[in-house]
Parts: sequence; C-alpha cells; structure tokens
Amino acid sequence: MIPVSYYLFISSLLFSISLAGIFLNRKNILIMLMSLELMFLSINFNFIIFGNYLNDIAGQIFVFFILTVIAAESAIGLAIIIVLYRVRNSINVDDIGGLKG
Amino acid sequence: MSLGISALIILLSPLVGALVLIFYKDKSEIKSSVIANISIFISFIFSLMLFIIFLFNSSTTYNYSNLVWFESNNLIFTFGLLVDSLSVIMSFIVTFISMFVHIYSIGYMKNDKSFNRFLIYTNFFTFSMLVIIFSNNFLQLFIGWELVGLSSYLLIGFWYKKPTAIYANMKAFLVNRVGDIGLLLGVILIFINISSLDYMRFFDSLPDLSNTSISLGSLSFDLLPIIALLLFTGAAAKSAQIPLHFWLPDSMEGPTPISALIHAATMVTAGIFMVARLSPLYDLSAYVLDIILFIGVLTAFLMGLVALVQTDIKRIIAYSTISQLGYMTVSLGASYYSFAIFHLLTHAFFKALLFLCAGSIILKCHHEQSIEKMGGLREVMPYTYYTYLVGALSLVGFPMFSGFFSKDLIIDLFKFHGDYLTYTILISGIFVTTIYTFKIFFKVFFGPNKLKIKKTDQIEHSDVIIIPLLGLAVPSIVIGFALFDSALFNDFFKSSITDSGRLETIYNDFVRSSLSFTLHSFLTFNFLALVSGLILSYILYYKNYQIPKNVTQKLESIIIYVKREYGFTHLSDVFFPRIFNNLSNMLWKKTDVAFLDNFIVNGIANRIRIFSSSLRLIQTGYIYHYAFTMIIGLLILLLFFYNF
Amino acid sequence: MSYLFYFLPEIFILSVLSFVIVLDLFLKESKKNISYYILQISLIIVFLYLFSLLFQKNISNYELYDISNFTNLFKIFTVLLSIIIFYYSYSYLQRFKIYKSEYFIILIFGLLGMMIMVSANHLLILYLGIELLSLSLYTIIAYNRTSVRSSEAAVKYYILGAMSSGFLLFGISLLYGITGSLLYDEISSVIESMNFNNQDFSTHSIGLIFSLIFILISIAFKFGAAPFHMWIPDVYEGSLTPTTLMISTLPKVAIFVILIKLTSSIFASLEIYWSEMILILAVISVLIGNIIAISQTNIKRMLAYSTIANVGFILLGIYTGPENGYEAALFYTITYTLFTAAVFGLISEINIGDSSLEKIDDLGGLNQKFPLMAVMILIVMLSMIGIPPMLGFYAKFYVIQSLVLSGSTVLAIFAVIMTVIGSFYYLRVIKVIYFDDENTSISPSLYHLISYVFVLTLFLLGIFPNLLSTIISFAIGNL
Amino acid sequence: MNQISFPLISFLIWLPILGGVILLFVREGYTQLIKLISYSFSILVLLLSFYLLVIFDTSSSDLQFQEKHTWISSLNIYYHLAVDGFSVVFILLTTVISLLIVLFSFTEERSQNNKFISLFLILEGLILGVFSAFDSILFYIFFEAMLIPLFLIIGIWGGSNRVYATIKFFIYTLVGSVLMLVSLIYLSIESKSFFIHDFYSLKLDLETQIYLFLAFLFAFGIKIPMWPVHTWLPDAHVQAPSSGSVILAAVLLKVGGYGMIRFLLPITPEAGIFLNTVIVPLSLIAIVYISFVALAQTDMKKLIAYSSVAHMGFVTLGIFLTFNILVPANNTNTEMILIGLQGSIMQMISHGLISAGLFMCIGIIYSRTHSRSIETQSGVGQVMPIFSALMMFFLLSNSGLPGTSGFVGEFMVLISSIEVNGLYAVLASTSLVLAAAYSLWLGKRVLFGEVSTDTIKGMSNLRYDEFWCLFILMLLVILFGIQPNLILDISHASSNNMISIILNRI
Repeated sequence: MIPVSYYLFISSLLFSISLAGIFLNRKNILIMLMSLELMFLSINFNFIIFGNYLNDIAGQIFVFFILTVIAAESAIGLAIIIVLYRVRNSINVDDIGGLKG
Repeated sequence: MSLGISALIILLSPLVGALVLIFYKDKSEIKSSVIANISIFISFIFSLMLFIIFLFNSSTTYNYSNLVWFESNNLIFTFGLLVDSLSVIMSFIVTFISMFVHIYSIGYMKNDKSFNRFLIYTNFFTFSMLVIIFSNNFLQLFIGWELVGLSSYLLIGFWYKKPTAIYANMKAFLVNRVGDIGLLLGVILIFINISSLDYMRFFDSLPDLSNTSISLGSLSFDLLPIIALLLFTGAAAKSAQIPLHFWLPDSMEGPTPISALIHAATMVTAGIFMVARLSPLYDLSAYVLDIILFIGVLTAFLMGLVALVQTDIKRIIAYSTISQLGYMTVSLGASYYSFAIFHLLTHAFFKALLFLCAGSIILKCHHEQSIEKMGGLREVMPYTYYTYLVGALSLVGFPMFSGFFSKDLIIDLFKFHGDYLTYTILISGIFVTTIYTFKIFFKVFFGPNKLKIKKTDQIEHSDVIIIPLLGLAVPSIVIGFALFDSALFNDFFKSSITDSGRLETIYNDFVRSSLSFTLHSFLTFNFLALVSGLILSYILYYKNYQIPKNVTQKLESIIIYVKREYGFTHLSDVFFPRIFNNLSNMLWKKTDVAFLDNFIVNGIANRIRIFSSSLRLIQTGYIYHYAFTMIIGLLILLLFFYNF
Repeated sequence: MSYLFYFLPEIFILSVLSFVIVLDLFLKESKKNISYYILQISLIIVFLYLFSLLFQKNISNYELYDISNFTNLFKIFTVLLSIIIFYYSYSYLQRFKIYKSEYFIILIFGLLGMMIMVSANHLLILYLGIELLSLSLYTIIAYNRTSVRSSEAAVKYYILGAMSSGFLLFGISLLYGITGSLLYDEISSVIESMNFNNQDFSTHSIGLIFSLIFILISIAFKFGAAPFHMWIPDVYEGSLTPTTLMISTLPKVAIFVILIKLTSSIFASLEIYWSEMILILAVISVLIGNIIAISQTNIKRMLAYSTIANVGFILLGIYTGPENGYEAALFYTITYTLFTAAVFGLISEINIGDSSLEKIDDLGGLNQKFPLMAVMILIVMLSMIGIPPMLGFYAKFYVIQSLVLSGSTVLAIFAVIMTVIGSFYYLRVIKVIYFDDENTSISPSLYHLISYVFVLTLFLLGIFPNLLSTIISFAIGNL
Repeated sequence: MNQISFPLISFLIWLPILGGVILLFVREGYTQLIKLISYSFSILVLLLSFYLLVIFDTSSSDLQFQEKHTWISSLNIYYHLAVDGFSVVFILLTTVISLLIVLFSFTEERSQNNKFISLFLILEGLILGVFSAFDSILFYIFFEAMLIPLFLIIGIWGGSNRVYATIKFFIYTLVGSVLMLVSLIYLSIESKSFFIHDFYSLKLDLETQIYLFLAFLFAFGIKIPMWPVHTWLPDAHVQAPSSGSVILAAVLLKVGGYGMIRFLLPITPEAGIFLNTVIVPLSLIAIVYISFVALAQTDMKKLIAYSSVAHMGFVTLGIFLTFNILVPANNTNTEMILIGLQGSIMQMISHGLISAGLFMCIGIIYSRTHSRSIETQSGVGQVMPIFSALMMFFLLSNSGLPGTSGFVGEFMVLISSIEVNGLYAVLASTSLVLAAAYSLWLGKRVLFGEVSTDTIKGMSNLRYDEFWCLFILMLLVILFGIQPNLILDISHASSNNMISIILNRI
C-alpha cells in the first residue's frame, strides 16, 4: 500500500498552498476564506489518514467536529464581512488598513 | 590667680563682647562702643598682668588641654591653652593695639550706620587671634588661622557696597586659603605620624621623626622638611610673603583702623608667630630655612621698592608692612626667631601708629588718599604730625627708636655671620624704606596746602582719635630700648623658643649691651643708608628738585614695571581669573552639558525614541502582512529546530 | 451520576444561557437589562459554588475532564473577573446607549469556552473549548456594527485566528499521527517511552517537534507573543473599551493555563525544545512590546503593546521551567490580568466629551478635576512599571528571581533594563494626568465606586502580597 | 539586648505616612487644620527619634530594637526593622530636616498645599524606612518607593521645565536601582536569606564581587550622586520647589552614602580594592572638576547643586579609602581609615544641614524676586541684612570653615586620604580654595554690592518662620562644628564593627 508519508506530503502541500493563498492574496477577502477552508481540509485529510493508518476511530470523529466548527466559523466570518461591507462598501483587502502603527 | 584662668579670660572676653554686641537690643554707638571697649580692656589688663609676671619669671609655662573636639578609639582631638613667654607677649601686643584701635574707631567710624557690626567684627577678630596665640595644638592653630582669615575677610569687605572692597576681600580670603591648604596638609601629616596634634607631643617626638620619610607616588622625601615647608606656605600666605603677598595691598580697601589692627600689627604677623612657635621643627628642617631666608630677603627689598612708587598713602604703608614682614622672615630664615618676634613687637606699635596717623590724615582730607593731592598739614594737625614723625623714625630704624633695636639687630646678624650679600640687600632696603617713609612725611605735612584745609581753632580731632596716637607713640619710642636687655637678651624666650644659645653668643660677642649697640650703630652702613635716604627724599620731595628729564624717561618704564609688582598684579587680577573662568566654563558647557548630559543621557533616550517610531512601521495594518509575519515566524522556528 | 456535580458549573451556565436567550426575545426594549442581571446573578452563584468545591476532599480526576483544584481556582478567578467585567461593560453600554443582551450572552459563551478548554484533558475538548472562545471573541469584537474600526479589527482577528486554529489542528493531527492518541496522559507517556535526545533524527522526533512548534505557535498567537502579536494592537484599538478589557484579561489567563498544562503534561519530556522556543518568543515580545509602546499616542494601543511586553515577561517565567518558573509566571499573569482589568475599567469610565477615551493626551490635568481617579490611575501605572510597594513589583520580582535561580542572570538584567525602558510610556500617562494642563472636556461617569474598591484592594494586595503568593503556590501545588 | 515593649521604629516609619494620608483628605481651605496636623505629626516623629537616640546604646554595634515578622512567606521576605549606629544618625537628620521643611513649606504660597505637605510626610516615612530596614528587599522597596512622592513633588509644583527634570530623575534612579535588585536577588540566593547581615558572611569570588560591586555602585552612585552619573541632580534641583530641593539635597542624597556603607563596604571589599584605582579617582574628579563646574554657574540653585556633588565626592572618597585597610602592601593605619569613614558620615550630616540652609535661603530670595540668576541680582544685603548674615554663614560653612560642621568631615576624610596616598590629599584639599571660590563668589554677587533691581529693593524682610528655620540650622551647624562628637559617638561603634567585618572578609 502507499506509504503514509505520501499522504502527509499531499496534505502539507495543501496546507502550504492555503497559507500562500492567505498572504499572497491582495484582492478579495473571500479568497482568504477559501484558503482557510482549504487549510482545514488539508488538516482533515491528515486526520483521516492517521485514523486509517492507526486504524483508530478517534481521527475520523475529530474530522466531524472540525467540519461543524468550520461551518460555524465561516458563518461568523461571512457575517463579519457583511458588517464590514456595510460600513465601508468594499471587501477589498487593500482597503482594510485603517488600524496600523 | 592661675595663669590658665587669666588666659581663658583674655581669650573669651572679646568673644563675650562680640556676642553681647550681637544680641544686645540697643545698637546705639555709645552703648556698643562701651561694651566693645570694656571687653577688650579686660583682656588687655589680664595680658598686661601676665606679661609683667613673665618679665620677672619667664620660665614658667602652663600647658592645659582637656576640651575634647572629637575622639576615635584612642585618637583624641582636644582644644587647650598654652601660656608661655611667647604667647604672653603676643597676647600683650594684640590686646594693646586692639584696645587703642577700638578707641580710635569710635571716632573714625562715627556716624557709620553699621557701627555696631564693625565692633562685632573687631571683637571677633581679637578673639580668633588670641585663639591662635594661646593654642597648644595644631588643630586649634588651624581653626584660629581660618577664623582670623574670616574676620579679615569680613572687615576688608566692611563697606560691602564698594565693588573694589568686595573684590579685595574675596581675593584676600582665597589667597589665604591657598596657604591654608599647605598648613592643613602639614598638620595632617603631623597627625598621621604621631597620632596627636599636641605641640609638646610633637616636639618630644621630633627626634624620631627626623629620620622618617614619606613617599609621594614614586619619589620619597624626608618628613620634617616637607612638614616645615607645608606649614610655611600657610605662614607665607598669612604674612604676605612673595609670592602670596598680593592680597595685602588690596586689603587696604577696609576701614583704616582695620588696616592698622589686622593688616599691620597682628594678623599678618601670625605667620611669623607660628614659625617661631615651631622653632624646634624649623631647627631640624635643613634646607627649608634657606628657602625662608631667600623669600624673606626678596620680599623685604622688592616690596620696599614697590612702596617707593606708590602714591596712595595707605598702599605705601601696606607695602612697607610687607617689606617689614620680610625682615622678620629673614631673621626666621637665619633661625633667630626671637629677633623676629622682637621686630614683630616693635613693628606692631609703630606700624599701627603710622596707619592710625594715615587714618586721621585721610579723615581730615575727606577720604582723599593720594599723597600727591595733599600738603601743608603740619599746622593743621600737629598731633598727627609729631606722632607720624615718631612712627617714621622708628620705622626707618633711627637709633634709640624702638624700630632701630629690632631691625638693625636683624641686619647686623648677617654682618656678624659674614653673609654680606644679604647684608647689603637689607641695607639698601633701609635706604628705600627711609625714602618712601619721608616721602609721605614731606609731601603730606609740608608744601602748599592743596586741599585748602582750614586750621580750626579747636583741636584737630576728637580725643578718641588723638589718644590712641599718643598711646602708640610712646611704645614706638621706648619699648625697643626697654625690652632689649631686660627681655630679649634676658632669656625671656628661653622656655618657648629654641634659639637662646645663639642669642647668648651674639650678645656676648657682638651686641654686649643696648647702649653700646646704639652708639656703635652710628658708625654702621645702616645709619649711612638711613641718612642718605633721608637726604635724598628731602631733596626730592621737600625741595622738589626736578631730576633731569632723560633720567625720568629712562626710569618711567621701570617705575611702571615696579608699580605692577613685577607682574604679580597682572598675574593675580587678570591671568588667574581668566584661566579659571575659561576652564570652568569649558568643563561645564563642553564636558558636563554637551557630552555627559546631551550626548550620553538624553542621547540614549532619543535613540530609543527614534528606534521605536521606526519599529512601529512594521505594523502596516494589512492582513496579508500580518499573516506573512506569522508564517515567517513559523518558518524561523521550523528551520531553527529542524537542524537540531 | 454522582460525579456530574463537578460539571455543574458549566451545565448551569449553559442552561441559564439558553434560558436567557429565549427570555430575551420576550422582553421589551426597556426591560432588556433584566437578562443582564440574571446573567450576573448566575455568575455569582457559579462563583460561590466553585468556591465551595475548593473544600471538597477526595477529588478523583477524570481522564477526559480535569477538575483538579488548580483548574478550579482558575475558574473561580475567571468567574470573579468576569463579574467585574460584566459590571464595567454594562455601565459602559448603558452610558453610550448601545446596550444589547447579546453582548453578555456572547461573553458568557466565551467564559464557557474558557472553562472547557482549561479543564480539557483531551485534545479534541481543548480544540472545542478554544474554538468556542474564539468564535465568541470574533463576534464580540464586531459588536459595534456602526464603527469601521471595530469591524476591521474583527476581520483581521477572524482571519488570523482561523489561521492559528488551523496551526493548532495541524499540530494536533501530527501529534495524533505519531502517538496515536488524543489524551494528554497517554500522549505524554508515549513520548516519554520514545525517550529520544537531540542526536535522534527519526521521523518521529521531527514530527513531534513540528507538532510542538505548530501548537506552540497557535497558543503564542492567542497569547499575543511576538512575532504572532500583530492582531493585538488593532483589536485593542478597534473594539469597544469593555471588549478590550475582556480580551486583554480572561483569554490570557486561559491560554496561560493551557500553556503550562501542555508543557507540563504532553511536552514535559520535550522541555529542551519548548523552553528554547519560548525563550525566543519571550525576548522578541519584551523587546517589541516595550519599544513600540513608547511611540504610541492612543492609550488602548499603548496598552496593547504593553500587553505584548508583559506576555514576554510571562513567557520568560515559563522558560525557567516548572520548579519555580511556573509559580512566577502564574503570579505575573494574575497580577497583570488584575491590573489590566483595573486600567481598562478606569479608562472605560472616562468620557471625553460624549465619546470614550482614546488619546493619552485627553487625560490632561485629570488630577485637578478628579484627584481620586488620578490616584487610581497612578497606582495602576506604577504597578505596571513595577515600582514597589505595588503588586506589579512582586510579579517582576518573582520572574527575575526565577531567572537568576535558573542561572540566566543575563536574561534577568535584560529584563530589568527593559522594565526601565517600559517605564517611559507608563510615566507619560502619569505625566499627562498630573503635570499637564487641564483638559476641560473630561468627565468620568458618576458611579465608579466599584473601581475604587477594586484598585484599593489591589493596592492592599501590594502591601500584603503574602495572600496572593500563598494562593498561587497552592494552585501550582495542585497542578 | 536593648529591646523595648512597643515597636518604636514602626511608629517612626508609619506615623508620618499616616499623617500624610490624613492630610490628603483635608480640604485645601482649612490652613489651620493642615498646619495643626502636619506640625503635630512631624514634631511627634521628631520626639520619637530623640527618644530613640536617648535609649539607643551607642557602645554596642549590633542591631537594636529589632522587629522581625514574616511578610511574604513564600519568598521568605521579612518585615525586619532595626537600627544601628549608622541608621540612628541618618534617622535623626531626616526627622529634623523634615520638621524644618514642613515649617518652611508654609512660608510659600502654592496651590494644593495640603497634598504638597502630605507628600513630604509620606516621603519622610519612606526615607526613615530605608534607614531602618534590614531585610534587603524591604530596603529596596522603601528605596524605590521614595521616588514616587518626590517625582510628584517636582512634577506638580516644579518650575517651567519640571517634566523633563522629574522624568529624568525618575528614570535615572530606576536604572540604578533595578540593577541593584538583581544583585540583591543573587545575594539572597547565595545566602538563602534576604537579611542584610547574612550577606556579610558570604564568601564570593572576585569576579562575582566585581559585578555586584558595579551594580551597587551604579545604584548608590547615581543616588549620591557620583561624578559621571550626576547630571540628573542640577536639573532636578533647579526645577524642584525649594522644599523639594531641601529634602533632595539634605536627605535623599545621603541614602546613597548610607547604602554604600551598608552594602558596598562589607559585601564586596575585594572588588573594592580591585577597582580602587577607578573609584577613588572618580571621587577626586567629583571634588575638583565639579567645583570648577560650580564656578561657572549663573543660577544659584545650580551652583549649590554642583557644590553638593563636590561635597559628596568627599563622602565617597572617605568610603572608598576604607578598602585600603585590606591592602597589606601600603601598611595603612586602620585608625586613620576609621577616621575617614567616620568623616564621610560627618560630612553627610553637615552637608545635610548646610545645603538645607542654602536651599532655604535661595528659596527665600526666589519667593521674593522670582529669579535665581546670580548675574542680574545683587545688593540683597542692604535690603535684608539678617537674612544675608545667615546666608553668608551658610556659604562660609559650605566652604568648610573651621568651627562649622562643614570643616570636620573634610578634615577627617583628608586624614585618611593622606594616610593612603598623599596625592589624593593634595587633590582633595584643593576644594578648600575652590569651594571658597564659588561660595564666596555667590555671596559677593548676590548679597553684596549695590542694589541692582527694583524687585530687590522691594524685598520684604525675613519672616519669623523663615528666620527660625535658618537659625535652627545655623545653631546645629555651629554645634556640630564645635562638638562633632555628638554625631561621631553614635556611629562610632558601628564604624569600628564595619572595619572589623571588612578585615574578617579576608
């Protein structure tokens, strides 16, 4: 069977891509949200792999919890973004620099 | 009545007087002067008594000390009294003159709005002078030393509105302080070597000390000469010897009675007194005596010359004082301390007399002090005229006058010892002295009455001014003769000064008796110099013969040079102040403010502030930068620990 | 079912919450503050209950949920603090007419999250607790809908926070993969059994170190240690003052507890690694915090940077290791929290005109007008510098002593020098209050008796620090 | 030995603080009440300290009237108060000066006078704490806490540039003291206790000693202040209100000297010898260099401030020379060194009194003319004769006139310095001239001469309270000048003990 390290490599790759997505992105906040989702997916991937590899159920269970939490989290995130849009009519990342120094 | 008690009374009575003057409500002139004079009079009476006692039995000494200043383990600092022939005669001089000066000041300081303050100062001065005289240890000596300095400071600056006065008194104090450094260091050196400051302990341990040496850095010296030298710097400053003399002429800014009391008769002789007091030390400290002698000769002659070119009556007498002090120093240097004390005695009287005369003249001339402007006062003020004459003759050492006995003794000393260089210099000193003394005499009392001072039908001054003149004129004539055989050569100082042996020899081989000394003196160069000086000044200042022009032209530059005290004036009034000023300003502005404070202290603070305001820029406010920094941090940690 | 009553606090809070949420729907606008009172009272009840738990003997520990006296004490402290916070927030919201019951409901959710995360003995529970806390924080920061800065701060915190929980999860997943368990004790025993040292470069060790780093980073982020501190100034400045008060106090304590729990249980055998990492973070935090704070003009932002510096100090304490470092760090944390609470409370009670206090210079001449208020701020600021006899001094003292004890005297000197530099900006506040000309538009709210009592208590604690220190050592003893 | 039933020293410390706190709550208006409270408390404290002096056993050098209670058990820090010879001397100085300051503070018009005086009372209590704390952390706590009241006093009631001055003062002192804190902690770890006397018996290697020495030197050198780190003093003095300058110069500087005697001498003597060639020159620089700097001043307060630094140079000289008894090479006479040590104490006391007098004098001038310039003002003597006499007296004693206490200390220190090295003595003795120069220059410019400005012509005469403040100080200066034993006896046993401790270290 495929050694676990391959999977790990994939998941770390996803993770890094998501990180890159967060700090390379200069345009829209939503893209950041997406990359966050990607990050969590990579983590889930990890958990599933390990769970399978250790044939232990805890990993899979953990994934469910993560999924639900992420759902809530992104809901809140979107809400915040809406609030932001209300007060400043843009969700452009470059416009969010009022607080600095 | 025990010596100690009476000495204590002599010492404290002026102090009590001063305190009463301070705290007594009624500050009226009458009351104040009564208080002051009584207090001085008491101590005069007692010191006169002591003096007489000692005349008959000079060997008794009384050394008493138990008032503890402070103690540390077994080291104890005490105050005490030492009553012996030396201190007695000094206290006699001081109180005598102080008394007459007090009386004189009643008239002289009349209607001065701080009359009371004046008397407080003079009383305080008398007290502190007596502290020196009666002290039996170095500490007390030093304390009195500083206190007389203080009172002279206060009295020179008595008229504190006069800028010249407050300049002069500061100068005087500082110069004396310079001397005091030497004195203090010497005292401490003595202390750390014998663990005590008592004169007697010191004299006893002198033999042991004579072969100890101290090391300063790498080089090492014999102890005693160093101590002697250090102490002498103190003496030189007080007694206005070159190069520390230049405060004395300026000190004439003070009221004239003060010039008489402090800057002629008493305080300035403290140095002479101290060296005489420490005669055992100076006997043992070889080359120091030569230095002292040298300085003395220099002062005696050069300052006489300066006196010659002065025009201010008080300054002339001041310079003459310095040169007379030079004579005393000379005899100290020749280790004939008793002669110095003897000259001190006579000089005190006639110089005080001269100053008081000057005072009365100045008073008459409405505080005009330049002798060039005066003239023809002979009829106007006969008392002053005669008393001045007495003082002058005594000063120049006219035979049978008291000055003669003391001064010619000192001069003949060198003939006796065959030191002819010094001898000639001193004799030319006499010549000079005579010229300037009679220059005043002729210019002031003869010639046209330039100031148009009327001869009033009543007496020239009130009695309080006349009496001291007469009171001082008498001893100026007689005291030298009176004490010559009976005291000086009668082992009066045997118990207090170590030169009695030498006195014996010089008396037997040279002086023999006062009369023979006098008669013999008419055939000496001293007298010749005196007479020639007299004639010269008669020609110059009475007949006013003009010396040929070209000679004066030639002399002009020299005169200027001499007027400037050979450059000392420049040194003291321009050079040192400037140096100090620049140095201190430089240290303050450059080092302290610019470097230490602004560069280091505030510099660091500012750098931190700048650094902070530049560091805050990393907080850009953009999410992706924040995320980026987080990831950088992550990577750093990962890399840092990956290759563990 | 007997053991249930150890969870009673959490359960109780939860039930009250659900009740209030429902109730709030049926309350009139004017009556809405009733729900605040209900919550406040329930908090007090919880406090008393927890207090009673302290005196329970034979506390059996549960494998999933830790109810030791240590966590218990922590809960007591948090609840107590949240009562104060509630008071301040309520008065503030009332004053500015922006009261909503949700505010408090969310706060309670955060509290619940903290209680759960500190009691967690299982990584999943830990994660859930942390998330509960973070979610409520996101929302509460964004509470002030009309303000640009508040929503901006929320966005920033949201993105970065999610990222950090991603790190946490990644770390946990690695840990899970290597050790095959999620329970603290099991994991630590497994790592123990691996007993590897620096020379060992097996995949395991690398994976472990990676997971350690990831978890540590996410904790550092929540803690606000540089270089993961970027969110702190913005969030502090952006959100309402009571919110800042909450964010700057409670989560810090919770995270601190998590940190020492993890380092003392899971990563106990990896001390060589984590102490190094913590040291790096600590030094950077102290430097950055103290230095940048000097050039701040907004008081909340200034305090944010001072928070970073203090966090650095706490980490320095932890760095010196369990035997005496934890005690020092805990003492420092508690002191820091109390005084931050006090200062933000005081700030929240000062109005400039009809807005809340922002600029430091707006405090000008407070002394002339409200001397008592000025003295309070003076005490707090001096304590933050660490001038005896204030409590802050003993905190710094503890940390420095533990540093010297552990032989790193250089660090101690570094710390004290940084303290001096730090005193610059605290002094500026005092200077403005006492030495500057009066700013006429200052007007504290009327009722600040509580803050007087609060600060006075802190001051007395400084005079008699024995009380606090004994509690601390008791707590550490029960860790 | 010598125990008493009630905690005398605690009373000494906490009474003034209590008084200060009470004053905080008195309304500004009630001047009489304020006067009543402040007088009663400060007089009470003064009497207590006299009582302390009376029952203090000067023959013994060990701690007396000990009070030791557990304070912070987990750190084993104790609330440990006691006194020995050194403490008593400084306690007396503090109480006397504080009373005079309270007296003097009412002569000046100012806002919030009650707070002003309450801060002074609190400060007094804290200073007394410093002088009587024997647990090093307790000492440190008092030492630091002293900053707060003075910081506020200068900052609130100070001159135009007060903020800069006070913050500089605060930071400066903080820098020094935090380093001391670290070394105290180190010592406590070595000796397993914070009791100062336990530090004395520690055997430390030279390197450690040097570090500790430098830390302590920095802390106390800034406080006293020594040469390179003195720059806070002029600013602080110039900006502080008169009473502030008085307490700063008269008492606070002495804390530095006290600390040196307590910590530097017994704990790190070897380091002292090792660094002797550095620290003694520092003191000499302070004496000579700073005297020159003082000559250049145009602001009265600055001048006196610099002269304080110069005088403190004598104190540090006397203390540092004490290390030389450990050098067998130059077989120094311990007795002489002892005199030097005692001398530095004497010097501190006398400087306390004299500088207090001078700053009060300057305050009196300033309160009338609102200027401290030396250049533009002159002729005060004609307007206020009595005042000028007093000020002249203080100036002269500042220049070390025999018969005043100013002379004794310098004399004693010179003894020990000449014992160690003649060169030191020669350099130090220049202060005889320099001190006289700047003191008399000040007198000449300000008191003498013609009246320069109308404000001076209009100066109101000396008030009674002002007069009494100065007069009492003058009496004390003269008294200690004539009978220094009164001071030296108290600290004598302790100094002896200190010497023997140092000798036992090796």
